[in-house]
Amino acid sequence: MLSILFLTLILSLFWLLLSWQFAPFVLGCGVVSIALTLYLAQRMRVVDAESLPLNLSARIVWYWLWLAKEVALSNWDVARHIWGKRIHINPRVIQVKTPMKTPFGLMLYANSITLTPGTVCIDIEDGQVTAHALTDSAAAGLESGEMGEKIRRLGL
Amino acid sequence: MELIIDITLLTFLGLTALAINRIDKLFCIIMLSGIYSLLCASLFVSMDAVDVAFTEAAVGTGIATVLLLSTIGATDTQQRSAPQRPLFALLVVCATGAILVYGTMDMPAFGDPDAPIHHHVAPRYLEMSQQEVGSDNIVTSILSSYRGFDTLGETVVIFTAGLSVVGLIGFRGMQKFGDRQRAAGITQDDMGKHLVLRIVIKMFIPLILLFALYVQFHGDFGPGGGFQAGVIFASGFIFYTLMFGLDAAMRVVSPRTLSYIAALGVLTYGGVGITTLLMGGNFLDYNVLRPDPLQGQHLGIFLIELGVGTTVFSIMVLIFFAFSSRKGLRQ
Amino acid sequence: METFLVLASTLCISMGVFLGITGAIGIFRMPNFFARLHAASVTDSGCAFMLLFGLMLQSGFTLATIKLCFILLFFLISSPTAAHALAKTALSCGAQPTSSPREER
Amino acid sequence: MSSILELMPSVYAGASLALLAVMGSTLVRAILGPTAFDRVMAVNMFGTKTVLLLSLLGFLSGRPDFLDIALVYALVNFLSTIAVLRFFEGRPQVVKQCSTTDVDLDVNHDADPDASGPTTAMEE
Repeated sequence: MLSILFLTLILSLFWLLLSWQFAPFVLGCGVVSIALTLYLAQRMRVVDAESLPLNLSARIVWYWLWLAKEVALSNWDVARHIWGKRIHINPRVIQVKTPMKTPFGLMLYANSITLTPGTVCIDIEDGQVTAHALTDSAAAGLESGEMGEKIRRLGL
Repeated sequence: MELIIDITLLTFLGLTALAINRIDKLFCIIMLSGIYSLLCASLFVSMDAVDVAFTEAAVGTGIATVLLLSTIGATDTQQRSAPQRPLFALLVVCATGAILVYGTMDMPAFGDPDAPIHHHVAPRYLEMSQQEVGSDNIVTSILSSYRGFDTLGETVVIFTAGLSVVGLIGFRGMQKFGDRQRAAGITQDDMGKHLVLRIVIKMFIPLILLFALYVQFHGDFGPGGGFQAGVIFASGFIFYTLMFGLDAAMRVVSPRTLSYIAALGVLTYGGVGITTLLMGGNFLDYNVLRPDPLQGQHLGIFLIELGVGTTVFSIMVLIFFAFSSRKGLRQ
Repeated sequence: METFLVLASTLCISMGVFLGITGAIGIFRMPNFFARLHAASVTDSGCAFMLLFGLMLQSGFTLATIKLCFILLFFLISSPTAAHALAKTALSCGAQPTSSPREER
Repeated sequence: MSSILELMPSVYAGASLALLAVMGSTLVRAILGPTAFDRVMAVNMFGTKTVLLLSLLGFLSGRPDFLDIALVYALVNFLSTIAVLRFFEGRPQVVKQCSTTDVDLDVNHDADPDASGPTTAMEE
């Protein structure tokens, strides 16, 4: 039930920001559209806690900022390797333990890993993430487990 | 500046077409045709045909690739080599091409203000559509009001195409549950396997559906309308089918319901025309729908766009269902 | 203020373009599919972010900025998902993740 | 004051040209392959670059309503990627058929009994 309310809020926001028309007719269309979307989403059973994390706190903003810094650093790292005279890479597959339990947390972790150049998440299961690392430093950064720890502290 | 961009895009387009011609791996050709569509959309945008670009974007980005993939899934991934050197065909193509190029020499230059096309009905559309139809987007007012009859024809064409595909391919061989699962390439433990994909698609589906409806209802104000909305809405369903399987998708909306919706769309369009006839106007003359002609136009366009959107959506999903159920037949 | 905005967005856009070109070179210099995936990831994350951010600075508080925000948001979710799915399928279909630079090409 | 703002269109134009160059190299990668996955990656990257190019073109011509098109791509672009992956899933044989080289593919011929799939069923 809470998930549906949350989704309704998100959809209303999405509609208003996209359309930015406040004529009653257009708003009416919006209400009908949101109702139809909710009905179909409900029928498809895509509204649940794993895709709509209700316990998401505002602290995720800090995580995003930290992630942006990480992404920038690793972008620089990979760019240096690409522009370098000879390519010194050491590609390999590594496995790291994942501290978080919720599916959304796992998704966030996997996508954060992939978003950071130099590491690509290949598989993620309950306790273990398999990732492909391009360089030694990227692998070391992932193996330190800092990212996973940060997500776990968000309560995900 | 824009000229350089256009020329570059056109060069890429030519390169892609050449590569598609030379390669006999069908999969590779599908990938390249995806790129071809992306290039077309960019080219349309850069030449200011935003509504066309929108359609190309909606169709080319997902549905075309998915349908082509289903096709090679049901047939073969390798092109059979031609039995003989088709010299005659080459000759015909070259001759036709030469004639076409010769024909374009007589055509006015791109954007020439003296071109015949700018002196026939275009000035009236440009100058009067605001007062006669009242829509901000002239393309919408041309498509659905001035040329409402043509658009009705196009909608019927799509409807017929859907009927033909279902008639030819149909949903045969789909009796057993397991068959259907395999048909979509889905096995039982799939749901647990793709955690990231599953969650992201679950997040995206409502947004895609709502975005499609936004496009549907904002054709008056910007690029968009029934065609684009229908295709994007169908993309949402295709996402769902790819993730959760054909069977689950058919449980959400069955092929039978879809065919009713498709017919309903065409009937809505035609019905508006009949209503205007009965109310004393011409066929699809929306002015008579309401006392105020502008409001009548608005209502008429709204209704027929709705008809187009529902038809396009349901036919797209029907065709996709038919194609992906076909996959299982060969096993 | 305007000067600052123009300079900042120019800087962001050129940064993004630089990263885009880096990725484009990367997908040629990298030895195998998985390594190329990292190069593509540079363009997906860095290039898209910087470019769209530069455009946002230019458009200010308008609807365009909101739409750019949406584009960026969907990007940051969908492109790693696609890359992840690609890597997963490639590995399960037998692509070699560790071949050394000299083995091919 | 107006002079520095007039700089922006040339920045957009320059960025568009650079993006076109990137798109060109991606196109070459898509044509060359060598593996099917390289092609999928190239198409995905091409889509990303198209979104960026469309946004830039919208600003270049001063009509940000182009952004709706970019938004469609941002939402739906990875549909084709996922369709391809669904197509390949559990069928290494098909991947091999779809690649122009098997240098970095190590397909085990009898690893997967289901690998024959619909494609080989056609071979009579």
